[in-house]
Amino acid sequence: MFLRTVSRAVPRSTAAIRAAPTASVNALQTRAASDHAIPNPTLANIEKRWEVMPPQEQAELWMQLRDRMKVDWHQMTLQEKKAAYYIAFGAHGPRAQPPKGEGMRVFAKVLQLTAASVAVFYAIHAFAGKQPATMSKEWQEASNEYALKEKINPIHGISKEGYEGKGFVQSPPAEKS
Amino acid sequence: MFLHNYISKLQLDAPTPWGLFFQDSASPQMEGIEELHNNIMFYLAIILFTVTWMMISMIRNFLANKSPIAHKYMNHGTLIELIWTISPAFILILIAFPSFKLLYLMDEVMDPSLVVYAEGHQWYWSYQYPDFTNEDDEFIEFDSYIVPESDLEEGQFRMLEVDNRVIIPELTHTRIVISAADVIHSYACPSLGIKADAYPGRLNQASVYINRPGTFFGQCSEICGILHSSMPIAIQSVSIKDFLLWLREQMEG
Amino acid sequence: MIYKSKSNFQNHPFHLVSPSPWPLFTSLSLFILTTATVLFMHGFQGFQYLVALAVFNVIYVMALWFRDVISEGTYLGNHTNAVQKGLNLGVGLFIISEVFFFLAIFWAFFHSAISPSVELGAQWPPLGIQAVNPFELPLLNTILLLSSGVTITYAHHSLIQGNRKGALYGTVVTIILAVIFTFFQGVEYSVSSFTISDSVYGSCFYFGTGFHGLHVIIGTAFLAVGLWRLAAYHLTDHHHLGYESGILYWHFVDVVWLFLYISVYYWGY
Amino acid sequence: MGAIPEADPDEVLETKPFKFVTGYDARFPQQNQTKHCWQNYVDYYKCTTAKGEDFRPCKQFYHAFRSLCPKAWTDRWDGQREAGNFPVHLDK
Repeated sequence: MFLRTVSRAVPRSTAAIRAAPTASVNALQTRAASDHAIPNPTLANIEKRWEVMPPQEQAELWMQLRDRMKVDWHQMTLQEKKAAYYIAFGAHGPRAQPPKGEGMRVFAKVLQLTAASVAVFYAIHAFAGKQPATMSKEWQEASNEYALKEKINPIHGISKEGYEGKGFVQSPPAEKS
Repeated sequence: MFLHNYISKLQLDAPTPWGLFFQDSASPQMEGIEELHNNIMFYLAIILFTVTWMMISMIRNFLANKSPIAHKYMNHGTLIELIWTISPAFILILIAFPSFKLLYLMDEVMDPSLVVYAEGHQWYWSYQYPDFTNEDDEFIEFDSYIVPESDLEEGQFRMLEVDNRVIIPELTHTRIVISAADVIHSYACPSLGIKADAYPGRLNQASVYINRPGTFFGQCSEICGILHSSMPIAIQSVSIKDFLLWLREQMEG
Repeated sequence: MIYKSKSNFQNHPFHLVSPSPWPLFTSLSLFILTTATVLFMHGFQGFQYLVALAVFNVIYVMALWFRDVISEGTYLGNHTNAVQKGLNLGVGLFIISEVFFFLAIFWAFFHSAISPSVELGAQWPPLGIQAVNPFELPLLNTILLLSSGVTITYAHHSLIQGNRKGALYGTVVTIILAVIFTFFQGVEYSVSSFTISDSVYGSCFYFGTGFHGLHVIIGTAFLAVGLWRLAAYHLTDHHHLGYESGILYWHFVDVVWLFLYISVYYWGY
Repeated sequence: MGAIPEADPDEVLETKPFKFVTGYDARFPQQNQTKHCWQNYVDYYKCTTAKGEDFRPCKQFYHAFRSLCPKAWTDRWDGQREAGNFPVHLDK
């Protein structure tokens, strides 16, 4: 089973050789270099056609190009060079250009999920019990007096000389009930 | 000036709203910790700015359209590798040295004048003053429970007040011996710069020298069960005279 | 078509194993063995029978698996030089993992022994524990195990030099020494004055020596299989990987004993 | 409990220096003081077993363990000594 997965991962070009009836491990070595240029129509506009070609044709074309590349590269036609470059390094498969507006779509999705989590937070918050009695302005003002009496924070905080902050006060006055 | 005002707002013996910095220190240990913190923050700022600058300049200058040649065969440079290995090592030594110095200074309990034994329970602290005994050889021993929210007097701190505070004389070297009765707890007080785990069957000591009168709050700092958050620590430092008056009252009942 | 032609040749030296039920069966047998042993030790009624059944199961599956590996290695020729290299590496890594297993046991021992807690009276061995005298049975056992190391080395070199008789006798003597060692450990356990539940001393002692004893038994089985394959003409002077692995394992067990003898028996006495 | 009592202005208070024996012991320099407590407990009972209850130098061990050990620990060890299963021979 392991064997099959491996052979599937082998690049199509080698798979194509194996597909030949005389498949043998020596095929790669014995296949001759080709002196005959591939006709231009086969290669014309390859950038547009490559991705829609059936795999069998892709493999055949690529093997032809490989055989052409075994001879002196100066003999290759411009079309062949372009096609070989495109097939090897062109913007297809993993190198394909991202579709337009992908960044925006990612950003929008992130915003959407953030909004959903904020909504969930406030939904849960709506069911929370009431705040402790200490979270009121009156209590916190009493806390300031208490802190002064206990000499709390005498270096930078409320008990320091000339302190001008709010001390422990952070909440609105308690609602009269 | 701006920075000073800003820090004043942040720096907060008891936690205060939006308190992001340390609480005010009340012991030499805590002063040492603050100093070490500021020291390390200095290196941290340098590193942060250097690394950020390097990253930004790399991103700006080595874009594909600005620098189209990929240096495929330039994959190591001995000099720059030496520099970026040795210089962080030096920075780490500069951080480690004052850190170890402080660590060993804080560990030292040279010649304490009294011992306070603190024991963690699920979920309260109990204290013993074994050095002061009456004629029957009994010593002060009490439990210190949290004051529930419904029993708080107006202005008291929620989840921090206890019914019996630990009374420690100021300007006195005190050894706090810390242990636990059931599970692991941790005895901590930020403004005194102490935090020591309390293990059943083990005695840990911490040295305390409180340099001003005041009340200092702390909490159990090792998760110990469901009411881990409800076993606060309140330490009150008083003058020697007041301490002795308190002792006499405790001993005579 | 590709796969059909592929099946006619193999252009690499590796052994791609065929599907086998034994890993799953071994796992299940071992799972039942551990579960049954734990339940038995906690006093659940009747679980000794499940323990026995599970031990039988483990041995049975082991035998079947060994049979498959022997077919592949000896008769089908799947164990090429590259495969032997890989298996050797595997055995080496396995022994390293065993080293770390014993490292943990020694860590527990030294943690308790170097600074004994006040509950033990801050002494090692604790008051009331009569530690085994290292110069009696343990010394004899040390000599037995070290001698077995010598005899197995003799057997190995005989095999390499094509001396069949020497290899056979050397292995037989090694196995006899191993069995005597295990017997004496059993004697020592039955006459010792403390149990596994007598303080952390008993726990560390039986934890360390017990697992060593178990490894001695496993190593003996390992060598016994090697002996049988030697007798059955499976092994050649340059292809005897299972036998060699058994020897490596035996030396490992030997070294663990030396550390046990020095630290637990001698230093802890 | 907890509140600091008011001082009586008429009472003449005399503050004397106070200091207890359990200072620094170079055998136990670490944070872990378990054996500092333990060693003094064992030493005290070895001392009194050898020299008798009234031998005054033994007292320093007593003050030391009394100051360091939790009451619950010494109570348990006292029980073990009485039951004869204390894990140290105090007469050796």
